[in-house]
Amino acid sequence: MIDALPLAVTLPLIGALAVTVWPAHARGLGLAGALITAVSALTVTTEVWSRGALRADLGGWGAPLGIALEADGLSAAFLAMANLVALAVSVYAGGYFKRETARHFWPLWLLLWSALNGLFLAADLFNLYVTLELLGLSAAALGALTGTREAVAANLRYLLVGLLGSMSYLLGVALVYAAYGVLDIGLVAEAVEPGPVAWTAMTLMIGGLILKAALFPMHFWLPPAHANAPAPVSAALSALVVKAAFYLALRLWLDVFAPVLGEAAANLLGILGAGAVVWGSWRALRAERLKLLAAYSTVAQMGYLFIAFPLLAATPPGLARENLLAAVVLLALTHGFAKAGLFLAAGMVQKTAGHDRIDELGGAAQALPAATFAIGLAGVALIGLPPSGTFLAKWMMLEQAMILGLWWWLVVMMVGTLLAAAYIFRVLSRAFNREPTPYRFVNDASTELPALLLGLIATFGLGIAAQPLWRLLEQGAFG
Amino acid sequence: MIRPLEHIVIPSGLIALGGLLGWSLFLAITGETGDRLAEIALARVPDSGVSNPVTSVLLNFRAYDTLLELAVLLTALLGIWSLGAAGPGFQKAASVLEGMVAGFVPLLILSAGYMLWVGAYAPGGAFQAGALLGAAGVMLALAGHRNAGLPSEDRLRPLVALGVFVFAITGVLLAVVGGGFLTYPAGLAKWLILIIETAATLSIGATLAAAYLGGRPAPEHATRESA
Amino acid sequence: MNLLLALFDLLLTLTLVGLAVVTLTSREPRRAVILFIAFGLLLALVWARLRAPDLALAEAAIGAGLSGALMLAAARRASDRNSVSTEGSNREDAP
Amino acid sequence: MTSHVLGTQLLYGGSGILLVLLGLWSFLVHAPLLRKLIAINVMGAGVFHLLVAIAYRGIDTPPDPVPHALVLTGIVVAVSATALALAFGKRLDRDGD
Repeated sequence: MIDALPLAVTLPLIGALAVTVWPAHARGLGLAGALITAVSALTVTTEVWSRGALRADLGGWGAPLGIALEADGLSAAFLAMANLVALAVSVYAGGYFKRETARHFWPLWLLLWSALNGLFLAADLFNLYVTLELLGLSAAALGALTGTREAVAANLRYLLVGLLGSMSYLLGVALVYAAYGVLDIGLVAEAVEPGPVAWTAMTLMIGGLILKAALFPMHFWLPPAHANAPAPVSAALSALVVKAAFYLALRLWLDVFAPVLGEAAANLLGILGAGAVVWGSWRALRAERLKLLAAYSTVAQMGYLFIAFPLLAATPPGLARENLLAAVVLLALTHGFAKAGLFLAAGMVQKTAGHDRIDELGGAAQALPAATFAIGLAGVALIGLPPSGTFLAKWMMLEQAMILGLWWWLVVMMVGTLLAAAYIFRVLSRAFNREPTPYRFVNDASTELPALLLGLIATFGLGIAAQPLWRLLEQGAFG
Repeated sequence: MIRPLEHIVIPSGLIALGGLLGWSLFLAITGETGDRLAEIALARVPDSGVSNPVTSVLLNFRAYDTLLELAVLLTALLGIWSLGAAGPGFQKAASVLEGMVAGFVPLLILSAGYMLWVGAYAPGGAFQAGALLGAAGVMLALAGHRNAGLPSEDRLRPLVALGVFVFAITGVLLAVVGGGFLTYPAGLAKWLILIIETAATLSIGATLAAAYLGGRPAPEHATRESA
Repeated sequence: MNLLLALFDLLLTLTLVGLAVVTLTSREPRRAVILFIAFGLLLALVWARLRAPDLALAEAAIGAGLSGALMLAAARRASDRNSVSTEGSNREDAP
Repeated sequence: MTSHVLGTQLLYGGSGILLVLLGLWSFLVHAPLLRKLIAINVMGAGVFHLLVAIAYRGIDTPPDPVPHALVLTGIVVAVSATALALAFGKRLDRDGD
């Protein structure tokens, strides 16, 4: 049986090549590539689920000489979310892009997908640098596909900020290699000793990653870049690309630099996260455009994820810590589904109305009941109302904060939740401010169903069926 | 005029960062771990199918990195193409330059072939060779060849995809026959590396030249007009 | 022998850093790019000294050569634009 | 490892760090795209220089090929990013006219 790990990276790559060579068939080939990619990645997740952590030594050399791919519960969970969201985005994009843009969208999109899968599965610090660059370049090019001046300028800035982040990460890798002489994550983890070298390398690597994850106050590039991209690209950028940077920061933190960490560093990340929650939510509430609202909401939601660091650092190893980690992952995954659903729905509204100014949305939202419903479902998950995955995740984080006596994180999360409720209801109240019109519920299945499904997964799927995630995450350590 | 951010905050931050980095580098280099991967890598070079250690690492031990790196190069070109068509190009060169280019370009192409071949045992390899091909394209563009000597778009597309394609397909086929992804069978490594490198050289050269044009190549009929 | 080599190393390093400083402080685009190309070529020389001939070749051809060619084209556009837009006013970017 | 090798590594590695800092400074304070790109390329050159320095093991000892391969990869990534960013800039210029 062929190893599923390299296939999850190579298949989208080959798909991208096919679309590059035959641009006239971009849509059909692209959708086929999307389908087999998602199948191969979900195979990885189910194998991790049934057999435990996987490892593939590429080239047969093994660490430290060769590069390996690895999948444990954490990577399998992010991989599954990313590939489901990416599949939904692909179906949506199939109906969204006109022929001329589709030629450019599909190859870049499959390259981005390849980078995402490569990043979630990578087990080598330098290989991660290459996947980060592949991700950054393809994401910026995709974001500029709308072709407006705002989009091009915002995504140029995104490209440059991303390059700066990668450079910082690479400098950290160089220090690690100078000190420990290995690049494989597992071997580096064994070699790392607390001290200035490990501390500086960690700061450089995680610093570069939080720039890419748009953690407050380094978030300035995100709202214009995400709000001006084409809707399916916005969905992928907000739901997946920034999430990948967070995943990597979490991975390095847990697997490599755990012995190096002081609580001070964790608290610093938590404080920046708190700033992101408050500032991002506030700006989302004040946003005049729906997509800008969604982008600022991403800034806020990334903040919650970083609040997890001080909580994790303060919780002693054991069941409580495992539960907390699972809650953080659940939060990240739910946000992935919800935000992608929100952007896809916003894209339909924008396309129908010709704009996305929130105050003038009434009629358009009314004409698209499925889109409005998807926005509502995504909103439930973004606020954290039951039965969404966010509700469960936030509840567990709040509980742990209370047990630890760290009540200030609790206050921040409550404030963020209230603000989220305010900005979501602001949109929904516009959508429902007219008499219902007798349009059909679903108007264009290929674009509306993906958005709806993502919203449903975020609100019902992950909330009610969170149990499997706990089991998946237990597939931790490599044998 | 003193701007506090530019004249105080950034410089002092950078000086502090520099101190931290310098100190860490000193500790890292003088630390006990010493030998890094060097000995392991150099010891395995004879098993890699090529005798140039850097080529061994690039095309065998860490071949997967190189595959993704070629994908990065392709991404950049596709991104450039998505941003618009190439500009009008340079004016037709004077006959002196034209003559120089006519002499130089074959020389560059020959050197590229040589560099590709020697990369197995001496400094050189696909990237240096590809860069020479790219340079030949840049010279042609400077001399007024509108498409930098590149073929029309429908033939250029397979050309720029070739490197990644051969690389990735080799990897997958090796996995299918049972060795594992990109695990070259003993004895075949030399030839597989040469095939991959040849494809990569062509793609790198074409991609760099196409990137220099700065946009989608002009359609066929426009090329004929300018020629 | 060692002392001579150390002096040579010091000289190379000082020149390299000095070249980087003048590159990064040049306001005029074309001048900055040409200095950047010189910096890349010197870097290639230093890498040859450090027993990295593969990298010296790659840096000279790609890092200095092709990046330089790409940037020169951009610099030419920038100066064209500048000479148009600042006609009749003070040219801040003049060397 | 002799002290001379160590000294050489530190000298060149240290100058690599200096290049990173100079590039970072220029990236932060200069607005034009071309200057930012030159700055980020100098930063990259600094990181590569650091890697080449730690790969050095003396004038008569073969160097560590692993950092060399990493740098070669990095050079190609850097030129790709530069080319893409310049195409963005070109597009903005064109739209501005």
